This record gives sequence, C-alpha cells and structure tokens, in this order.
Amino acid sequence: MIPTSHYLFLSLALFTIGVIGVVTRRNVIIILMSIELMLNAVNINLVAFSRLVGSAEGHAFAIFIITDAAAEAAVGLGIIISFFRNRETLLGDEMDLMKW
Amino acid sequence: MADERIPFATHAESTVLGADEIVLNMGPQHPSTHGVLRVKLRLDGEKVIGSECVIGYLHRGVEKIAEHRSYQQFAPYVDRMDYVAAVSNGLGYCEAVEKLLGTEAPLRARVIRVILTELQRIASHLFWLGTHALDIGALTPLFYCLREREEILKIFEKYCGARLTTHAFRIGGLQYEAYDELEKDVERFCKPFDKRVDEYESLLTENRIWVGRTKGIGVLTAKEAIDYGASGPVIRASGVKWDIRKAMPYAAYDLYKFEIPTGQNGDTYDRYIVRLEEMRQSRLICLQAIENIPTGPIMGKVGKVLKPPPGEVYHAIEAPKGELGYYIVSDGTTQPYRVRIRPPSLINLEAFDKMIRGHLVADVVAIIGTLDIVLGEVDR
Amino acid sequence: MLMNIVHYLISIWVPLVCAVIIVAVLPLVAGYIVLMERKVMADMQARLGPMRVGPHGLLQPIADALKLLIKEDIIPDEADKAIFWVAPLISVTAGMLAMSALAIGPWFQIADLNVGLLFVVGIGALGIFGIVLGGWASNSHYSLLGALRSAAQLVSYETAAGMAIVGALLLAGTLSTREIIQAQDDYGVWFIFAAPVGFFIYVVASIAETNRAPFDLPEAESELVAGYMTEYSGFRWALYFLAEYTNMVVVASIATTLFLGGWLRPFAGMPIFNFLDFFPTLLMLFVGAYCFYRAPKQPVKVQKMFMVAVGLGIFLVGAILAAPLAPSVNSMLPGLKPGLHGAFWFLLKVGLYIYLFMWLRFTFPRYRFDQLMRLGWQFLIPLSIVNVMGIGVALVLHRQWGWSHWTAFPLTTIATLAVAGWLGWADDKSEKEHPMVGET
Amino acid sequence: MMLDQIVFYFFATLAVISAVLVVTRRNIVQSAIFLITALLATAGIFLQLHAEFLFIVQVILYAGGIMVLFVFVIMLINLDLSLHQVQFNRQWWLGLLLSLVLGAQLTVAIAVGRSGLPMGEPAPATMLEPSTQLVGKVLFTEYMLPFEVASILLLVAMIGAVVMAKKKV
Repeated sequence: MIPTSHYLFLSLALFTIGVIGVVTRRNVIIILMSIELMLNAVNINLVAFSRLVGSAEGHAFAIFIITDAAAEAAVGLGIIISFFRNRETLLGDEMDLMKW
Repeated sequence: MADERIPFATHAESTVLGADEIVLNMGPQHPSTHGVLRVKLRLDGEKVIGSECVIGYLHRGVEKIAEHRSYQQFAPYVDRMDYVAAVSNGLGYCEAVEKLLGTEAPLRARVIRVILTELQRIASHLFWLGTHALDIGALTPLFYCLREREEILKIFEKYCGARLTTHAFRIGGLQYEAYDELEKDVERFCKPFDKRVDEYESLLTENRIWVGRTKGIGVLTAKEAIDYGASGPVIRASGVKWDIRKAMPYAAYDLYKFEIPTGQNGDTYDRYIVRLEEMRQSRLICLQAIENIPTGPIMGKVGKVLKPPPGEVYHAIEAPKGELGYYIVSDGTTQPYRVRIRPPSLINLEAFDKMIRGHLVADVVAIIGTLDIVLGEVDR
Repeated sequence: MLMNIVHYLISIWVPLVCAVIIVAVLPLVAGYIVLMERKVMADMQARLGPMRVGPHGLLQPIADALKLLIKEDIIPDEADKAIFWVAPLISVTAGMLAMSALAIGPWFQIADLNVGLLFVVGIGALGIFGIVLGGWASNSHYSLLGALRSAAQLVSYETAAGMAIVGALLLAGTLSTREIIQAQDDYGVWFIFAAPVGFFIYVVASIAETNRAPFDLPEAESELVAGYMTEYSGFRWALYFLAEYTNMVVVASIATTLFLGGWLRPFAGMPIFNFLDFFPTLLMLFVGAYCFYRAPKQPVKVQKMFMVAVGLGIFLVGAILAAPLAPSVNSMLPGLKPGLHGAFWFLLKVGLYIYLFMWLRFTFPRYRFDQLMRLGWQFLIPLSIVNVMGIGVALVLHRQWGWSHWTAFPLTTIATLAVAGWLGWADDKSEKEHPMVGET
Repeated sequence: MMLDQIVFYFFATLAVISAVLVVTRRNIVQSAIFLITALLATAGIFLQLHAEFLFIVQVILYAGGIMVLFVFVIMLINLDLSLHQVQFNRQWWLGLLLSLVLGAQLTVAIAVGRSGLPMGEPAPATMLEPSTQLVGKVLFTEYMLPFEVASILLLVAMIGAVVMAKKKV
C-alpha cells in the first residue's frame, strides 16, 4: 500500500521543479512547459485525494485543469508565435516593451 | 522607436515561420520536375510569390554540333531533343532542309510521315497524361497510358527498328518502305483507341479531386499566351485557334479533315481536356490517312551529297508540344552555317512564372506537368 | 477438469500469448499487407506485380525485410542523432500498443479496458510524435515540412474521426471493445446501418490519419520527395513503414469493432443464415484449391513444392475452422467456435477495409493541402457534429418516445445527409468566393 | 501488492527525472520530449490510481493534443538561434533559492500534516471501478455549470489563439 503522502511528495517535487523552471529559464516556451508541469503536479494531488476519499470529484477537477491547460497552451503559443514574428526572439527577459 | 524593428531573417534556411519570405529550391534532383529542371521559388508561407527556372543542366550543344555535321549526319541528333516525340523532331528537320533545297518529298512519303507523326503525337500526349496524373497523385492512369503507348512504339519498331529515337525520316522522303501490315497495325490501334481515351476520362475528368487540383490553376489568358509566344496545346487551351497544321499546312495535312480543339479558361484543366481531344483528332487523322496511302516512290530526287544553295529558311511544324521551328542558314557547303531550333517546351516554360504566381507550392508540379516540357528539348 | 485448465489458461496466459503473437506476427502481417497492396495495385493497373521471389511473389515480404535489415543505416551528419534514432521506435511502439485493447475475436484480446476504444485511439495518436520528431531530427526541409503537414493533418482529422466514433459510442453506451461488439449483437444490426454517415466520416478521416492517398500529402512524392522519411534508410525506414501499416490495421480494427460488428458473423442473430458458418472453410478450400491449380504451372520444382505446401497449409486452416462445426467437438469445447470463427470474421473485415483503402489509393489523385484542410474543417467536422446530434435525436426518439428502430434511424440519417448536402454546397460556394489561390 | 508499488515508484521516478530534464535541457525539442515523458508517467500514475478515464484523457489531450501543439510551434520557430543563448536569466540563483524555500515549506507542511490525513486503507478500488461512468455522472450533474463554463473557456481560448497567431489583420 502506498501512503497518500507519497503522492503528495511526488506532486510537490514536480511542482517545485515547475516553479524553478518558470523563475529561472529565459525561453518562453520552456516557461510555458514548466507551467504545464505545475498543473500536472496539481492533478496528481487531486486524483490521489480522490482515491483516498473514494469519490470521482477529484477526477472532475482534474479534467477541468486539463481543459484549462489546453486553453492556456493554445493562447500562450499564439502569443509566442505573434511575438516571435515581431521580435525574432523567444527570450522572456527581452519582452520588456509594453507597447510597440 | 518604430525604426528599431529587428529585421526579418531573409535567408531560407534560418526559419520556417520567422521570415516573411523563404526561397525553396526544387530540383534539379526532384521527382516531379521532369528531368533536370531547377526551379527557385520565392514563397510566402506556402504561396508562391515569384519563381525562376534554372535551365541548362541537359545542355548538349545540339545547335553547335549541327555546324560540324553534314545535313544528313545531323538528322539523328534532333531525335535526342524531345525524346518523347522523336518522330516529330525528325519531320521538322527533314522538311526544313527540303525547303532549303527547294524540293519536296513525294506524296506517299508525306502521307506515311503524317501517319507516323500523328501516332507520335498520341504517344507523346499519352506519356504526358500518365506523368501529369502521377504528379497530381493518380497512380493508375500512368500504366494505362503506357500500355497504349507501347502499341505505338511497337509500330515504330516494326517500321524502322527503333522505338524511342527513331530517326524515321530522311531528307527527301523515307528510307524504309512501309511494311506490309502498317495499315492494319495502325487501324488495330486506332479503332478502339477512343474507348481508351474515354477510360482515362472516366478516371479523371469528373473526379472532384482532379477538378479541384486543375481548375483555375495556372491560368493563361489568350493575350498573355500570345504575348509569351506560347504554342501548341498551351495556347489552344487559352482559346486561340492556332495550329500550324491548319495555318500553314505541311506534309500532307491539307488532305485531311480534323478539328482544332480549344479551351476557354486557359487553366490546367482546359489544357488537359485539349490534349485529350487532340488525341482523338490524331486518331481520326490516322484513320483517314491509312484509308488511302498513295502509291509511288518514297524518296524524292536529292543527291547523295547535299549542298543547298546559300540562303536561309525557317520551317515550323506542330509538334505535340507546340511550334517546333528550325531556322537553318546555308552557306552553300555540305554543312549548315547555323542551325537555330525553336523548341516549344522552352518558349512555353517562359510562361511558368506568370502561371505559378499566387498559387501554392503543390501547384508547382501541376503547372510544370501541364506545360508538358521535356528537358532535352528545353536545354538542347 | 478440462474447463478449469482452460479457464486458468485464459485468465493468465492468453493476454501474454496474445501480446507475443501481436509483436511477433504484426511485422509479418504488415509485410504481407504490402504484398497484397502491390498485388492489388498491379491488378488494377493491368500488370502482374511481384512474381519473382517465391511463386506469385509470396516470399517477397521476407526478401524485402532481409534486404532492409542488412542495408546501411545512414544517419545524416547534421541530424539530431538521439532523436533521429528513437523516432521510428515511437511510431511503431504506439501502433503496437494500440493493438492491445482490440478484441480480435472473443478469445484474442490482451486487455479489456474500461476505456478500451479511447485507449486505442489515444495511444495510436501518439505515433505522431515519431513522425514529427523524425522529420525534425532529419534536419532537412522536406522532412520538416512533411512532418508538420502530418501533424496538422492528424490533429485536424482526429477531431472528425473522434466525433464519428462518439456517434457509434452513443449507440453502444460503453467504451469497452468487447461490450461494443456485444451491443451490436443485441441490437441485431451493425452500427454501420444505424449510423452510415458516421461510418463514412470515419473512413475518410481514418485514411487521412494514416496518411494514405488521396490524403498522403506528408509523403507526397511529387512535392516532398518522401516527406518525413526522406532521410531515413534501411531498417529505420522499414520501421516507419511498419508503423504506417500497423496504424492501418489499427484504424481498420476500430472501424470493424465500431461499425462492422467486430467478430460477429453477418446476420449473427438469425439462425436461417447459419449456413454462413461454412463460409470460412469454403473460402479456405477455394484458396487452397487455387494454389494446387497454380502449382503445376510454376517454372521450378522448388516453387511447385512451395505452392503445394501453401495449399496444404491453407487446407489445414480450413480444417481447423471446420472443426468446431462438428457437433462432438463443439460440445467438448464450446468456446472454440466463437473464438476461431470470430477471429476469422474480424480479420476478414479488417482485410476488406484495408482493401478499400488500397482501392481508393489507386483511383484518386492527391488533394492539395488547403483543399485537405478545407475538407476536414469545413465539411467533415461540422458533419460529424451534426451526425452525433442526429444519433442523439434518434436515440431519444427510440428510447424515450418508443419509436421503432426502422423509423428513427433512417429518418435521422436522411436529415444528416441533407445537412451533408447543404454543407457540400456551401463549401463549394465559399471556395468559389474565397479561393485560396489567385493573383498576387 | 508489490506490483502496485513497483509501478508507482517507477512512474514517480520517471516523472521527476523527466521534469528535471525539462527545465535543464538546452534544446527545446529535447525539453518537449521529456515533458511528454513526464506527462505519460503521470498518466501511468493515474492508471495506478484506478483513474482510467483520466489516464486516457491525459494521454489524448495532454500528450496527444497539447504537446503536439508545443512541438509544432517549436518546429515552426527557429532553433539554432536560441541554442547559443544563455539559458538562465540573471536572477536564476535567487529564483532557485526561493523555489527551494517554497518546496521546503511545502515539504514541511506535508510532513507535519500527513498525520492528519485519514490513515489506513483508502477507499476500496472497486468503488471507483467504472471510472468513466463515475466521472461522467459527476461532471454532468454536480459540476454541470463549471463544465459549460469550461467549454466556453475553450471556445474563447480558441478564438484568442487564432487571433493571436494570425498575421497582420
């Protein structure tokens, strides 16, 4: 039997790695991917708790999170494409103009 | 501020998306450029906004060779230009030299020339249809077309021993008498042939995908076609009723009745329809010709050594691909002073840039195909 | 006693054996599908096809596989070596993994998953990574363009295929492959008759998903040389080929399971048609007899013997298929008949579906990319949504309002077809008004 | 159940290693590949948790859908350029430090709070067995409104993405 806390530690590890990716990397695509990683870590939590209490509500929330991740990826990549088209760069710290 | 804009990457290899324009190189090693044509395409996304054809990879200096060969010796070389329609090339050259000499081949020779040339036209169009359909992705018509073309090549083989580079005609007439069953063979081929053309049509003409791929693609209006000097099916599909067989009859074409098929839109689809119809007309010409092949000599009075009087001549025939012209200058010796050949493929290829602009990359193969170019002829 | 042993075997070992069989046999099957394709193509194009290796080219796939095995495996200098190396494996693995939830006959299934059909579709779709990564890693324009096209095409048509599947799933009310087939047995008709439009959508979308003509743009020879496989050679190239044919088998199996009644015999519920049980044996007898008929005409003695051996093998298969028809055998092993005959019917349907693919390939020219996208997004996807709604309405009419099958389903089918006609018309019109191509 | 533990620890290790590689790789394509691995490993953990439907949703949507989008965009965008740039920003040490502090805090929180978790057997596996049906029921009864809102969110995102990625309007 695997204790629920192990799922939480796994989730925590993935989440922290995701945070590290977001705050240290310069490449916007990697930042987006790290965000996906964080969302994913949350999903593990939800499903583990769902298993613990024996209800499917956690699954439902996980599905909402995946939906959200899809929406975020679509819009985020759209922004990246238009940004890249205008500035020829993918680096987050070069995104320093509010208005062109 | 606005001027600090970082310039777009403009070289092709840097990026797929970042640049507004990329340059794509098609060929000379590419399965659908029909030989060694190289096309440089300027693309905006998938849209072609400009193109440049780079030719010459198959240049063999045919015209220069002519200056060091006697008139008869040069005749086999012309077969190697449009190797898909060698008989037509030979006809043009022989008639041009005959014109220079001021003689004409006897009627029997001219009728047999017409039969063989029309068969060659059918063979060339069949080969075009098969490869064009293959380029657009239809695999099967190729095999049907080659099946019929094989029959024609067998007739050539029986007549002169060669299938592809036939060297079928001689200056002044024919070297070989027609073999006994020529009429029968031609008839056996021609009688069911229109059914065969219907068969190809049933595979392609009404096919949604085929129509979608060819209608409205590579449009050339009548005026543009004339301006570019296009000829053959390319100009006829644009609605210009121009066929040298009717306009300036040569060989024995004035004896036979046939139609000049024309299109209206000048797009790839119309060129396809026109060529199919031309095959049917060629079949009719063959059938008319074999009905009554006149008797008589097959060789006119020309000497063993040809020394045309000084002067120049331009003679054009309607080759399968268009106007095939020979401009020969004689200085009175046994060798031509200058031979200039007007290959229809080259002149038609000039219109490529006009036709491709605004279309997508995938249409490049359709348009190269529809122009029916043979690189041996383009580069000479 | 016997039954106990059988049950034990079924519970533990059958999945394992099935898995081994799939991994071991699928490459061979793929090879023979290639041979079948070449033979079918030859037949349609008035020629003979492979005839040299083995009688009637029967050993051609083996020879081809051997040749590809010993060919040099070229990795381009500028390629991303690791990804280039691993990409074809991803494609093959995804295809084979997808096979695991499919039920080839009531016996032959590795795992009857709760989410069976979704598993097949989802895992099968992962194969796209092999294509995209391989195309990217090759570091060649043609490969990259082919890969991108492939990805765009797959994503677009996956939607339509998914919606078509949803239509049939509504009818079945379950995702488990086994229960879907059971549902068709209970209904008395295959779902192709209840949802013909859905089947049509699935056929088109599955051709596009497997990159087959007329949607074979990612490997369009006349434009992109060989698409994402351009830089591959030798066995790695063969793996891509294997993946492509595995995917064909997978989509054909999905279509068979969902729309064509899976392992069910035609008219399974009607005892009048029980004589169809003899069809498998008769078919095998016919094929075997043909082999014997051709045997003396082979040029070499070895080939004659080979042909006879093939004939005998097919007779043996026929005999095995005939065995459960004997009452004594049937009473001893009651599971034998559905198992063997189920597998036969399933494979026959898969074969026919693949034959349809080939037929279309050799008949149609190729779409242009914008036309392909237009067909997918402007015709198939709206139609598939309407189809799902139509089936929903039919189910409500049937289950809630008590209409009979025979009125509810034809009615909604006709309505869906009307929408399809309208969509096609509107699509043509919009294409005329906003052509993708034109002067610049 | 030995098998259960092997499966869990295998997938957990795989997920963590891939996640580390995602944020440390120089090449974006490799990052994307490792993200796919991490997501698939998570899917495996879902399967181990008897969340079959979620497993397949993860495979189809995350690994099959979102990641195809990522890979697609990465390939559209020039790579050579970003390969030779500095990969981490100037405050990377500070970010790393703070992230680790956050991680430590959460670890402590879990370590302290885990005694409060209902210990012992989780609900029997059979309770969640037909996970597809269960999820469907929950989604379409209790969470109907959020479900519809999510669909609108997707629609908005789709339109937004199209508008964003469009060339000059």
